[in-house]
Amino acid sequence: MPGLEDLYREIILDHHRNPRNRGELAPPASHAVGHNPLCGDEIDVYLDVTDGIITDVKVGGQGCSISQSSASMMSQAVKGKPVDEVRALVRRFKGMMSIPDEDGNPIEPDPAVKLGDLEALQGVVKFPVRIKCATLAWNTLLEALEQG
Amino acid sequence: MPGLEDLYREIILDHHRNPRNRGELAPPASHAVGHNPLCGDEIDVYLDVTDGIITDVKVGGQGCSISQSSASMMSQAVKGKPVDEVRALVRRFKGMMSIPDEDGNPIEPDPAVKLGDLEALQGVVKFPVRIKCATLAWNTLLEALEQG
Amino acid sequence: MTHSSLDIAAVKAQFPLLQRELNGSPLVYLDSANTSQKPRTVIDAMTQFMEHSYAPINRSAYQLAAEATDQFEGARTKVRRFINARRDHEVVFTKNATESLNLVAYSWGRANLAAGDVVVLTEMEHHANIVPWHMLVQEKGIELRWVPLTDDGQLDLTDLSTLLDGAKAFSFTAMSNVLGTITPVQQLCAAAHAAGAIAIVDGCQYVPHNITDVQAWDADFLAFSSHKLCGPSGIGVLWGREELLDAMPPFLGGGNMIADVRFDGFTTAPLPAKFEAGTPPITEAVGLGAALDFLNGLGMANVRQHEMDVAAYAISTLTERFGDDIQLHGPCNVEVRGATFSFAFRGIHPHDLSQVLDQRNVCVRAGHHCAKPLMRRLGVNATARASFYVYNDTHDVDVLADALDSATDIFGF
Amino acid sequence: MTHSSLDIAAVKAQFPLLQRELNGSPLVYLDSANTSQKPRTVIDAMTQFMEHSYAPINRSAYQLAAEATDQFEGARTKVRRFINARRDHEVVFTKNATESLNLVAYSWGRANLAAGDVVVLTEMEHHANIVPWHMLVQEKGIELRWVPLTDDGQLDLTDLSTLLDGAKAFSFTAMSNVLGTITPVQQLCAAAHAAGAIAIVDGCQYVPHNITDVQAWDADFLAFSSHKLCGPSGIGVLWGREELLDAMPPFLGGGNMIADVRFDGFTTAPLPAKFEAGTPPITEAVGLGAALDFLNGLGMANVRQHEMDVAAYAISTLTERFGDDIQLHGPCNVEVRGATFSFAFRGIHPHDLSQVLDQRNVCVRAGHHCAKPLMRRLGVNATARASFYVYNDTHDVDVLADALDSATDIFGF
Ligand SMILES: Cc1ncc(COP(=O)(O)O)c(C=O)c1O
Ligand SMILES: Cc1ncc(COP(=O)(O)O)c(C=O)c1O
Repeated sequence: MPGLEDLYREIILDHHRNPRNRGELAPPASHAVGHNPLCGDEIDVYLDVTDGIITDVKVGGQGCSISQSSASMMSQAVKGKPVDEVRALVRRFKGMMSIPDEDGNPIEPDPAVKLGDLEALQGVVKFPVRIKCATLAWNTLLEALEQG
Repeated sequence: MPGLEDLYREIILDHHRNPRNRGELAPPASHAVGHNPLCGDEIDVYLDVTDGIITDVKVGGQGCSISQSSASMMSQAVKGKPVDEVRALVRRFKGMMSIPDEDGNPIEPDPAVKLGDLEALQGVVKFPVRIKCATLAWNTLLEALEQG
Repeated sequence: MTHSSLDIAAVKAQFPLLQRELNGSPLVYLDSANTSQKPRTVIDAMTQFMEHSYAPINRSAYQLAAEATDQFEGARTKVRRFINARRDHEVVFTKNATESLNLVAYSWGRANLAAGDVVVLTEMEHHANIVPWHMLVQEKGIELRWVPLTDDGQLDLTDLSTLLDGAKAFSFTAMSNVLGTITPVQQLCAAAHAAGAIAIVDGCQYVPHNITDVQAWDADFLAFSSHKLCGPSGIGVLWGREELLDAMPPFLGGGNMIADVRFDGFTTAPLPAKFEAGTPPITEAVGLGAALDFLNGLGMANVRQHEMDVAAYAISTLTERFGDDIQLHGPCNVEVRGATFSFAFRGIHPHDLSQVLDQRNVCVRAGHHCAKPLMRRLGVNATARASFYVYNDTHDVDVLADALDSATDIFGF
Repeated sequence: MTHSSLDIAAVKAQFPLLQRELNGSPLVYLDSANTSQKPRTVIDAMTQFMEHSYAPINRSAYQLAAEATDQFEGARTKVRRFINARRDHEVVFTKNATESLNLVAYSWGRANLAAGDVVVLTEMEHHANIVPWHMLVQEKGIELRWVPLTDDGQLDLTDLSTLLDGAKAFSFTAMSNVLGTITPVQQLCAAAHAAGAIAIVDGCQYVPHNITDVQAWDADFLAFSSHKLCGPSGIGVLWGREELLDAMPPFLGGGNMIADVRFDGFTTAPLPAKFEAGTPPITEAVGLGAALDFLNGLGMANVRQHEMDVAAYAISTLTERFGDDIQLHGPCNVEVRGATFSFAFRGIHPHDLSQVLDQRNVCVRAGHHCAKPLMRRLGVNATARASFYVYNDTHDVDVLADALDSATDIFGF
């Protein structure tokens, strides 16, 4: 079994303790709620999208350290970014989480897309049950984008 | 495994080859149809009951040697008998077939009730799957009596 | 006699139960259309799993549970590959094929059928593909139409397009459990779609014996059971096209199938969980996976070839030995039939016949085979049925024939 | 510490999986409320059956099939005795408790409930006893009422008669899978009947741990699963009062549940076949029978006593060691609770907690435990849950406590 230090990196615990971009955005901001049916965690993602740019993002809800820190890092990573770039980032992140693409094939990492701090979540892949925790915020982000 | 000669006694094969009281009775005779869901056999029992006496009985339907001969012997045994006696006979016959009573207790043989030829069906108990064949006519008889 | 590429003695040796002797002679198990025996590898996979890896799946986060979940979901992938479906989550585990077909009737049926809507069945369906539709007749007032049979027990497709005209669903077996007939599934799916109906395939008898390809068929649903293909009892499969499954309301409600439950309502989980309420047959899924590995090891093309050989041998042996004394139902052309034979023999009632065969340790089924409408169509109450599988060979046909002969001694009248 | 009459080391030795070491240390399995491990005798009974006696049941006439049928029906008798039901045919085999409860909701519910009719549940129900009723709310417009909880997680019965006023059914758990609370089943059944409602008992968590007597309870239905009482996955039980089952329409349609099928309709078979469509979980029934034998061998009174001892030890150990840092949900009086504990610990999310405990091979569940309405009532998203069974002892409580301590090292903030 891989050690817990692979999972609970310091930067993750930091985002867990001090989550960034917590809060809500009022309509017309788009809003999606994601559920992790395994553990009952819920995440709210609020987005302001103007001219194809995510101008603001807020995160609400409750969850474990992995889902909370992933959501916090996600919010930092997407704020101010064009939607296209964000979609590429989601893809890259899912690839890191060993999630296959639509056709069930592995996602090749696109070197143009930078993960930055998000690399710290790499260790989650060794704990397959926690992958759903790490991706919850990202799937909810995609849903919020659909509405935008 | 018990030998087949225990099951297929000569008298059984005789009733199978030459079934007694085959046919139908017109209304107001009572009529019931019994199904053996295991093998698809069907038996029709027609009864004329007057003043508590089974004055006539006819048997229709199709089935294996055991169900047919049991029906044939049944028809002989009940014709002309008072309904009370017939009910006692059914009970005695079910007891011989190791079928428990309403409360799940074994049925003690009542020495006052004579089985006669029906004793030939005794061997069926050794072939539990065939018990349903042997009792089909008798259960159908009870149903026909309910209607009477 | 056979040119099969399977070494049947070696295959048979892998089935512990078939090593059993009853009253001093070996068992000739000819009731696989009813349920099949289990190879060593399936029994061992289940035992191993219960001894080493049993745990809740999809619910708990600890390593043991993750391992168990991997094995359970691994079985789903094996099923998906075995029937060449596109997505793992199109594969729903049920308790048996009967539940699979009821799921379609309850969930798809209730959402899509109203009074007067037509569902087309065939005259050779198993009760599992009849009664759920009868219930919708009672409840909703739908109309059933029946594809008739030719005299040699194939589907009579002459009026198919008329029957399908205006139909919403066509639900049919890929192989008859009574006649052995293999139906032209691809053609039937195309006909259904041309009429605007969905195509529901009962694969209970087909999947264990043939290469299955739901995409080549262009089917919409496929139902089958594990216990007929060397796998354990207690688990079945419903495969369905993603778009259809996604659009359907849930069937059984409870744990695992929900995204959220409140005091005032609930929302459903994504596929396949949406249709898998409660604790699934965990060990059984692992056993089913092992059964598919076993069959893949033999090669389904070899299995089919072997059964065609046995079927051809059975037809020639039985007709040569008994002539008009035996009546085999179903087609004689082994290209359109499997190795399942219903027959009538010298006027002896099937129940009596199976009793006498049992005396020789030959296990055949006697009865209506859960196909009473078909029995009525054939004009009989019951038939005897001998069905052959990967562990049977032409020698078993000879044993059956010898045993049949002995029946005449008792009932020779 | 304990005065149990069970020798737990000897009991544990009978569970192969619990002999397993993961990463060099033994497994402490505290997730039996989710699903239990299987003793040697259950695994062996299933293996033996598949190797020697597997055959179709209730369908074929040969000796092998008769033997298999005897074992299958023998399991039904064992279930009947275990819950002290009157008749074997009141015992229906399903795939799990979830199907059992859905069967009641679909069949009894559809025949007996109309718009505005009231069904009463409790706030501590499992989704399996909520969602099927929600479906009837959607479909029929019935009304649900909820028995509230006291602060220590028992049912608050103050307004019970008002809640039950005019109700048609009262469906409640005999023991909460989250709180461990044992409910006063006999009293609840009486209250239901006094109001003219039927009483449906979810026995999933109760039956594995206590002496069950449906006649003493005067219940109408009881649902439970095999996999939580040392038996295999893939089989559950619905017990119902004969008069009710007899009067209900069928649920799943197919083979075995019919008396006759025609092109234009069908009639149903007598109990229990009427509710057992298709090939049942045959091997699983045999395994369930072996599990009941195993539990009877221990003695259910001893099982209950042992779990009261463990529960008492757990309560005192955890509260003494952790004081306000641990919050145990559910009652403290072991007379009204089993050995299932949900808890919150030092603000650490349950998912993280179970991950850390897993590092020490302590298997606990983290999540909503399929009881989201209850989670909302408790004001949490999730809890960690440790549940103890016949193979756990007070030492396992100590290991849990040590492992909890280690969690603080990581999340100590
Ligand atoms: C109280 C209760 N009811 C119902 C269920 C559902 O049981 P199953 O998942 O075996 O259908 C469970 C277990 O998950 C339970 O604990
Ligand atoms: C053609 C066909 N359909 C459906 C079934 C029902 O399968 P099960 O009893 O496994 O649900 C069977 C087997 O009994 C079958 O042969």
